[in-house]
Amino acid sequence: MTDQKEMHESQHHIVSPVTYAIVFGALLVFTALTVGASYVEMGIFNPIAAILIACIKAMIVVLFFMHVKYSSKLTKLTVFCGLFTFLALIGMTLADYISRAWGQW
Amino acid sequence: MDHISPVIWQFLVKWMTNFALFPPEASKVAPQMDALLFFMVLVSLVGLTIVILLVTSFCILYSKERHPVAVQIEGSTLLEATWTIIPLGLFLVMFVWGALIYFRVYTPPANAMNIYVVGKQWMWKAEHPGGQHEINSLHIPIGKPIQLTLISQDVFHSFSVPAFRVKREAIPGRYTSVWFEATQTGTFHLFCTQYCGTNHSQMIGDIVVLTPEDYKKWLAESTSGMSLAQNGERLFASLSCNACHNTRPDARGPSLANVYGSKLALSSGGTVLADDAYLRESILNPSQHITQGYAPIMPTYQGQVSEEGVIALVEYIKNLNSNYRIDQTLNTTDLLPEGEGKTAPAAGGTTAPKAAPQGMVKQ
Amino acid sequence: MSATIVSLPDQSTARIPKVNFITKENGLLSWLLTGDHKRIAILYLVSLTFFFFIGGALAGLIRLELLTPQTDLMATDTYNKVFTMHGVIMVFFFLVPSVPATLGNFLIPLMIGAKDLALPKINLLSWYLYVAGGLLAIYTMATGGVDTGWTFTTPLSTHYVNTNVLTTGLAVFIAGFSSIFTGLNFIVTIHKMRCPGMTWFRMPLFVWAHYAASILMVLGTPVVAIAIVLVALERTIGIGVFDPTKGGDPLLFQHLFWFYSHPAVYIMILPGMGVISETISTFSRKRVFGYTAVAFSSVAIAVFGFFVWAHHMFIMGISNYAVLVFSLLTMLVAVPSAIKIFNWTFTLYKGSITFETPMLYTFGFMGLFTIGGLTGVFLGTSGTDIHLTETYFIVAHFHFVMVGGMLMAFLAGIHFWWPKMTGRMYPEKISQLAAVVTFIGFNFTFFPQFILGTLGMPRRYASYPPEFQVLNVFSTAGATILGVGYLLPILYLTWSLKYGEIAGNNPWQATGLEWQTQSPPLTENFPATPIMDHEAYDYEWLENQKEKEVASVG
Amino acid sequence: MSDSTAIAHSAHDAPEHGHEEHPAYLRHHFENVEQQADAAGFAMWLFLLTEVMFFGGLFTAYLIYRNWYYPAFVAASHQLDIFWGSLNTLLLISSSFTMAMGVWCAETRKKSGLVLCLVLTFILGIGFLGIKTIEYKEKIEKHHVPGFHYSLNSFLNPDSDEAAKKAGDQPLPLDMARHTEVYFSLYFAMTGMHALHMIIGIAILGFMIYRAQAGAYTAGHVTFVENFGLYWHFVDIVWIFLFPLLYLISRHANT
Repeated sequence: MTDQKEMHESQHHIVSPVTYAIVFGALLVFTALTVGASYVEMGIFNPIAAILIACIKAMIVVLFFMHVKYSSKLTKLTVFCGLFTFLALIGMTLADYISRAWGQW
Repeated sequence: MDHISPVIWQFLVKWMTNFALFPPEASKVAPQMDALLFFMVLVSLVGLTIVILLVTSFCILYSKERHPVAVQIEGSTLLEATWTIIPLGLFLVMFVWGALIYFRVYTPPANAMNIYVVGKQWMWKAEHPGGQHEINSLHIPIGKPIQLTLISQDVFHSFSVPAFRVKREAIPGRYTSVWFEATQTGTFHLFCTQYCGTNHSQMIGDIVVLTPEDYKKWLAESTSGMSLAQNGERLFASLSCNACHNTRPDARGPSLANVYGSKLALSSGGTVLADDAYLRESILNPSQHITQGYAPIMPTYQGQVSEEGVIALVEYIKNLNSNYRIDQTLNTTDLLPEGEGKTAPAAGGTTAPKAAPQGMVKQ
Repeated sequence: MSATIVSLPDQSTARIPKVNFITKENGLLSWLLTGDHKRIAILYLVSLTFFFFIGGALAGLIRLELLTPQTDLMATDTYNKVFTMHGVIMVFFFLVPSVPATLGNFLIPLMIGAKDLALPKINLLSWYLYVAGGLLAIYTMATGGVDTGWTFTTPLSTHYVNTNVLTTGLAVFIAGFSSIFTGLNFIVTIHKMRCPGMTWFRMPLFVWAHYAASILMVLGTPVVAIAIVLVALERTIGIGVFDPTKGGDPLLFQHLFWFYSHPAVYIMILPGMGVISETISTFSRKRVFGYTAVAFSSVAIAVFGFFVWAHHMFIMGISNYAVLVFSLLTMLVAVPSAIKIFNWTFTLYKGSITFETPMLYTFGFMGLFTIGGLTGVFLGTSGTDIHLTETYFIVAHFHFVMVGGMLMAFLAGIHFWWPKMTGRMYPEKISQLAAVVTFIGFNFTFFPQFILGTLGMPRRYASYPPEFQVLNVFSTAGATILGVGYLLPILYLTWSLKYGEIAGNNPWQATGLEWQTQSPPLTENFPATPIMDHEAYDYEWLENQKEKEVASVG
Repeated sequence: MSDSTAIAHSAHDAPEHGHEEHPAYLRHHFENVEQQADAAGFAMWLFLLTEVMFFGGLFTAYLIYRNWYYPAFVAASHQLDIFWGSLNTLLLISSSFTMAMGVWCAETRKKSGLVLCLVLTFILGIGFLGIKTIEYKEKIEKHHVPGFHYSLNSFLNPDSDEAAKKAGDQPLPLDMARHTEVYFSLYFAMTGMHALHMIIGIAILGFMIYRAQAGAYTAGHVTFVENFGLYWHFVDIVWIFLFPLLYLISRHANT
């Protein structure tokens, strides 16, 4: 089936060092940005900005350093599954904690 | 007769006379829950019968002797849909019905009589508002909604009364509650059903449901002389809570009169309903529950007051309709043990604060 | 009952193939350092049986103690340790690895036409982890035991017991990694090692079920691992994450614990369902009714299985809204199981049914799992859960699903594939007897417990009010019968290793690829890479093959 | 009843896998090198999935308690030095970069480049752990390790504590101050688990450097390097989240 094809699709795409360097640079910039942002008083947006930047950083590491951009659908699906279950764990647990305070029981 | 050994005979007699198949329905919610239970048993029996009938009849009709060559069938979307949708529908009915009962069991009516229950390894301690203490038993009147406010001093326990069909975990660090209204007099089992350590199976007791007259008698017999609120009052004074929570113009803490059940504005923004849980939390973790306009100076009483003490304080504050009693505690170190009622007369609100002896007030 | 599909080679001339995975190498080391999935499966089978009998002996002690209302056989403390160890050993060292690690290990590569699992060394490592964990658990038991219950509920496990929580936790942690590696290996194998022509929808349903279970193993187990690590830290240095006096929330532990331990029951039951799909098809000579529905219901159980964990906590003070959500999702997860039951039933329709031992166990499974599943709905419904949870009702429900379901399926599978694993048949008559005895004993043991639960008898009680005694005596009596039912297979299966009839390649005339090679198989499984040129459970293809064979011989 | 004809029959139609030249590293049960590499890579990803869930439990705990005890988290996070944190982030990102370059070197069969990259990664990893040790040591000295010796001094009397003073902390009420212990529990659990992964990674790196010098990874078989790269990048990603969560997002008192 598709797996045979997938296997060939995932045939080594060698990412060039230039890409790596650009990614490295971007990571450094984002690190500086997140540290800088933490010194600015933004209220509720402080954590949002920090998490957002962390997500972007993680995404480019996954896409380029970990080659997911060039990998098979299966790898992409795997990453997605992990993310999904991770969010399920956090989201469903927090749902309990958040709604505990609702209403009067 | 001769062939049956006496031991077995004894067993048989014992079995016949002491053999339960279904628990008594002794509370208002019990018949409702049993209705759902019977519905589910019915659905299960029908489902099981269908499966068993189908399997047996197929086994007979299509055994190799009768039916030597199998007919290959791929499947049937219609049938798949049938046995997806019908069970789903039945399960959803159970879900809705069950949720209704769940909310009924855990939503006490406003007029319920509140009894505090503290679970600890390995006993249940009940604190009645009138000051009666009980261990491993609970006396309640028939026909009156009873709310239990549960807390555990150590590990998870679970307060289970099968005859009432209610059960609630007593968890450390937080109040939980459950309510019931007994409809039968008698003595019923109380179990701890959450495994809680070595003597888990000895953490049992009796729920004694009494007629109103018997209940009154029992209340009078087992009084400890002071109501729970009075215990709280004494504790309130001995912990010098009144040093701040008083009615003087320079009081550092908010007035506690009529605070129970009101919506409080917090200094962190937002409002909160002052219920039992809130009162408990603000005694033990005050800094997260500062009323608007007050400084976070209240010390924590975590580790200084037992759960029973907290309960007494909560009960005291709950019944505080005015600051009269608080001001009274400022005036005298000698509390009246023969205090007349649970709460102070409402007239206290107008009483001007009297000069407090400075020695009483710490800091 | 006389009709049978068994066709054995002529016993006077038949021989077990000289070269097979068992005879290929000799000596203990060749087993202990093997990478062969079949040998590892045998290693698992032997060690699992060992742990099963320890767990079973503990269960016997529990039932003996409960014969009388008083605590007369052992002190409450001992009783607590006994049921804790029974739970720990049975759940983590028997049920979770039972079908996947033995039958799954043995059969998945054979069924999909691969030479081995994708990661043979990891497979061996996972067996070593399993044994290390198991021995640690036994060591724990020998040096004083542990009395937290298999759920390690905080703060009991962190602050209020002084038994061997740490070593038991470590044992479970290690066993968890064993299970992760097994699951990971299966997923990779199923994705990457299928033989030419073996598309997803030509795979046997056994493989689908294992695929679903493996997903749960890989994604669920690490969460319980971190929960156990936090418990260990709490016990040793007193970090406050689960300690209410330090501001932690003990319920968080239960969230993390049940995030794994609820999916874990699907890890236990899904592979069993896989076995049932195989046996019911083979013994009714028919393709499984609604193949795709059964396959997808496995995956549906795996996916929904992740979203229902808090139904273990309905009365524990979680938010009532969360109760609603989790109760609703629990209802959804019940549906795929119902789908499976009905599809198996209709597989019988217009089949040509015979009643060999695996089929008897299969019928046992279907009946008992139906009861177990339906009573699960009683507990998933938030209202009735209040009354029934934490009582013997839940004990009975769990055992109906796990012992009545999973163990029946395990025994069905062991009998079904015994000829493939050993090359010899088990004795048919006595094994049919064992199946019937097990079924009767099981019902005697666990059905009274439903009534006990409805009466309100709490679980984990060493003593109980005297009016519950009758039912408890029934239960203990039944357990005795059940014990005989489990001892019998051990005896006659061991006997059959030497004296059983030679089975030949395909005694059941089954269609799976595993039956198209010799028994016991070669180390490389197949003489040459097979090609799957037909659908799963294609009995016409099998007939054609036989005709061709006859023709070519003639 | 001889061996099933299905096998014998099908063997003829099988693609001619058997006639290809088999490299030594191809294990017997795989058809070809791609299948082997694919399977190993996929297995590594699945393993990383379990790691994600492993840390998932800790992140859940962190989020819950941060919402419950925000002032304690603010005060406690002031005890962490952003300088060290940023420097560590820098080191780890750099090591990720050198690791990625190492994978590239292996793929393009540059032996000395690979060894250099691996050694750099190794050094950067050690550097990270070194800084972590400095940070841990400070915590131990201040009695900020949860447990029996935990001290609330920095939070009850912020003036006595340099870091707290610098951040302009107000004294926390006792009950809230006690909850800083939860923060440090999570801090040590999370960074400790992360450091454990680093230590395992560094140990494997050491082994890889030894093997790379022998030219083991520059002969076309790069699976091991690639998979280790995935692991190393994953550890990097964990830190990418830990850094803002523990060091940055709780700097300001009023959220």
